[in-house]
Amino acid sequence: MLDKNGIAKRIAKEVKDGMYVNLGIGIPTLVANYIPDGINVVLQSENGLLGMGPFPFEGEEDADLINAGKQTITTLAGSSIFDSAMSFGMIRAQKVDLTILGAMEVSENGDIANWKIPGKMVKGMGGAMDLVASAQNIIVAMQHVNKAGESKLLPNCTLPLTGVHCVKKIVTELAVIAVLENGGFQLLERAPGVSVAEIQAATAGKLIIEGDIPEMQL
Amino acid sequence: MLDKNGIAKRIAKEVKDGMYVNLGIGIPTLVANYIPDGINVVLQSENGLLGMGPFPFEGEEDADLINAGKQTITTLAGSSIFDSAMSFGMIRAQKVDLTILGAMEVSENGDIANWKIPGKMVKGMGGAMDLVASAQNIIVAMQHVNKAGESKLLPNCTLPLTGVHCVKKIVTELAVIAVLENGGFQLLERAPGVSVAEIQAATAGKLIIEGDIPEMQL
Amino acid sequence: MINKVVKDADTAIKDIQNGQTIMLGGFGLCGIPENCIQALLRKKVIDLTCISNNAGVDDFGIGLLLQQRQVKKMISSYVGENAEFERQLLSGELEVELIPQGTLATRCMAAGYGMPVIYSPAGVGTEVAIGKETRVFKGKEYLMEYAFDADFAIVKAWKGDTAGNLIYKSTARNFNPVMAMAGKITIAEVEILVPAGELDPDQIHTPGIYVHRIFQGNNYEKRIEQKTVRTK
Amino acid sequence: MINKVVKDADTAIKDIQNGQTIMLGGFGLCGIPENCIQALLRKKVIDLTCISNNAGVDDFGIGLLLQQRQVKKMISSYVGENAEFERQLLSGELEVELIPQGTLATRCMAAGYGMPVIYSPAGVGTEVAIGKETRVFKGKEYLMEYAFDADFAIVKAWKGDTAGNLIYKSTARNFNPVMAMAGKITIAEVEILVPAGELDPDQIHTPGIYVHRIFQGNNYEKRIEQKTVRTK
Repeated sequence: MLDKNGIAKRIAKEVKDGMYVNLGIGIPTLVANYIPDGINVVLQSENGLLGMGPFPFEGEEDADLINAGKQTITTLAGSSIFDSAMSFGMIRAQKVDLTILGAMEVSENGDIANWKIPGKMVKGMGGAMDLVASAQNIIVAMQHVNKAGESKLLPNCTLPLTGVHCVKKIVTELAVIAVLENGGFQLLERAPGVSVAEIQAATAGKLIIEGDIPEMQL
Repeated sequence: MLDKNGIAKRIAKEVKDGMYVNLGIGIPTLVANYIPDGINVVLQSENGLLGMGPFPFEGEEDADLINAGKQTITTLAGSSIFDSAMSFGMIRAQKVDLTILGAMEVSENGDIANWKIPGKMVKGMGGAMDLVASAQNIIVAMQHVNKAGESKLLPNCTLPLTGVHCVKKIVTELAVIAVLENGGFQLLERAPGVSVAEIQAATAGKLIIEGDIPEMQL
Repeated sequence: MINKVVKDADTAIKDIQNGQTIMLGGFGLCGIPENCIQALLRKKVIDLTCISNNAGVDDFGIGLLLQQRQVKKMISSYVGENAEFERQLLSGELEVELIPQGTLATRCMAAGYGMPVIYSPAGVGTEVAIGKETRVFKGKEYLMEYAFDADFAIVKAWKGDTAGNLIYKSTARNFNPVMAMAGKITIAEVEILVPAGELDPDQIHTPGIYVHRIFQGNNYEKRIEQKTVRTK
Repeated sequence: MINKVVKDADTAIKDIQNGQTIMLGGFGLCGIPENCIQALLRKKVIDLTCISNNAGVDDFGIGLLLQQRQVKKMISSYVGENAEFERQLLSGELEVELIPQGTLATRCMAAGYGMPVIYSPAGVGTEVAIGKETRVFKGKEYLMEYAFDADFAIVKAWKGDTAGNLIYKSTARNFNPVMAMAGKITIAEVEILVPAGELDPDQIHTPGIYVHRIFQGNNYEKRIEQKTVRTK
């Protein structure tokens, strides 16, 4: 079973040389730490930055330079800054190759819910609805089950949707799963020490298991 | 009767302090020469410049700095440069207060034809259709009659239209004329030495003459 | 060149009336018009509809206007980090309309570009789509979203000149340029105000035609919401 | 950072195929991609559909491609000043689609912003409106115009860096930024190519994400169409 950093490490393998990538808040942010040397990627922050660098050194933080999570960050050689309309314009025009974000639920046809829980205070969708509606490749990083022990991979989402038919892949502490174009969760890889049966037990939606399921290489 | 410079001089009186103005090719370009000191206006050139200055001195021309007529020009203190989409965006959002352009025909309901003569080589509308479709205040600078002696102020345009119901005022060598919201050319001023009868004779569309028509003050 | 300079924030916002709609630039607390928010607090204008990506925090930014009950409605994409906001929303004192961030930005841009509507893919199939006209282009569904119609836009830039030209610094740019284009009247506060002619025409982010009033602000706090650092 | 540098113009355009649609930046002869036009002449690729505000003059710019009969169709707003163009058009060798300049720019922008269509007021009630869907918003009529769909965009900038970031000079900016956003593949030629990190991130006109290939051009002629000067 993977911890958060393990999930991030596995997702980092999906990041290919030359990609522009948008990382959501939470586990996705950690992915940046595991991108191998020699793989050149550019991180997009939807508040208006291409080429997001690491956190600044203590004392060098700049209130005018933050990421979409409102964290102080830095730029890199080759960075560019732009306004919010252009930022979402490049997302909508599919110039951003890969979006990695968290979720509360994913359905077997690729719907995602990650912004609102009825009865709880709504914070707002921020840029999430734009990202999931536009990105050509969306990977969800999340826990396989919620705190109540219920599966987050469902036949249908029960929470208000963020977007429909958009998630392509899911990486959890248990497994790597592809969401098939015509519906269904196809099991691709098991986390180290996790059995197919455990994954099946934690998956409420239709899990497709074909042949031998390899263990993840991290 | 006015010459081209006289028409430009009269139109310059329509330009008020604080206006952003787009000047078309031909007589409209001359208007810039007659804007009085103390009247601060900013000239927009739709290829992407606010704050168009005079022609450069010989030897100081810059191929990268031209106006919409492709003439070499200069910038002024406070000028700004932008792309073509923003340029027409500010025109469409009516941030440009006044557009002055030439015409081949104007109809009594404010239609304008100024881009195409059937049977002759078409050069294209350039930005003219955008300007007439968007500007809140459009003044046409033109000759009252064409080379064949026919009126250019008509009940209906005979040439292909550039825009409909958009011209607010016309200044010719003979007169200043308002185009009424519900149709009709209202005679406002006579050129020096020109009689109402001469203007009437040169106007094919419905000319509205109310009370004494004053002579232009230049 | 036309001179757009006004004396101070109070002068700049003096004709904002109760019940009007104002846009405020900024993302989180980054690039917000601090001086104009203070002036709105002093003016005590109420029943405002505020279009701004966020609603500030309890004791800074738009949060201050919420504390004084000056806001009737917030139109935002994200309104977390604000307890007073939550209290007013739950008690029904405050209305809120949540809009996807990209749609928010594009509806500003639409206003600035004279586009009556734009088609946005964000929110298709979600509750955001309820009541909206949809249309499919090339197999993809979009929501028809209207250009905003705001009485005032209030933006913050780094440098500006007397002709109203603006240059933003770093990610404090965010919504400021698109809101500057979108206001019927646009007010800009800048950290540094220079005479027309000192800024390179090629480097202007917001041309002066969009800006009706400009002044040099002062005492910028520029509060950081999430200070994240690494050690050397 | 991702490196977008290619060796030269011939390399940059090497996969442009007969019959494809290409956008070319520039207004008149100002800001046109001179080096890539020369490379297209050498490559002798034919049946091109060219989207460009103008069609060059007889012996410069896109006019050179017309001379070599490489262009099947021009999509432009203004095509005067070109005798060979006129001859080919009248003889039926060349197709031309004239589009209002602002609509041309906005249809590029739409492609770059992922907007399937935009509503334009330009051409309402004229022959430009024939066959187009119209719609009235707030009492004003608009034409529905589609985003362009171009295989390549070829633009010219003043400075660029190895990450593909571009800065334009003066009014040579014109259509270049909106076309740079609109191409499926965007090729940029620049007068000065610098390593990533030398350009100020706040001063980039076209972020590198839009640019797939960049090279430093040479021998720019920058012909002036209308030299107008005054005497001291």
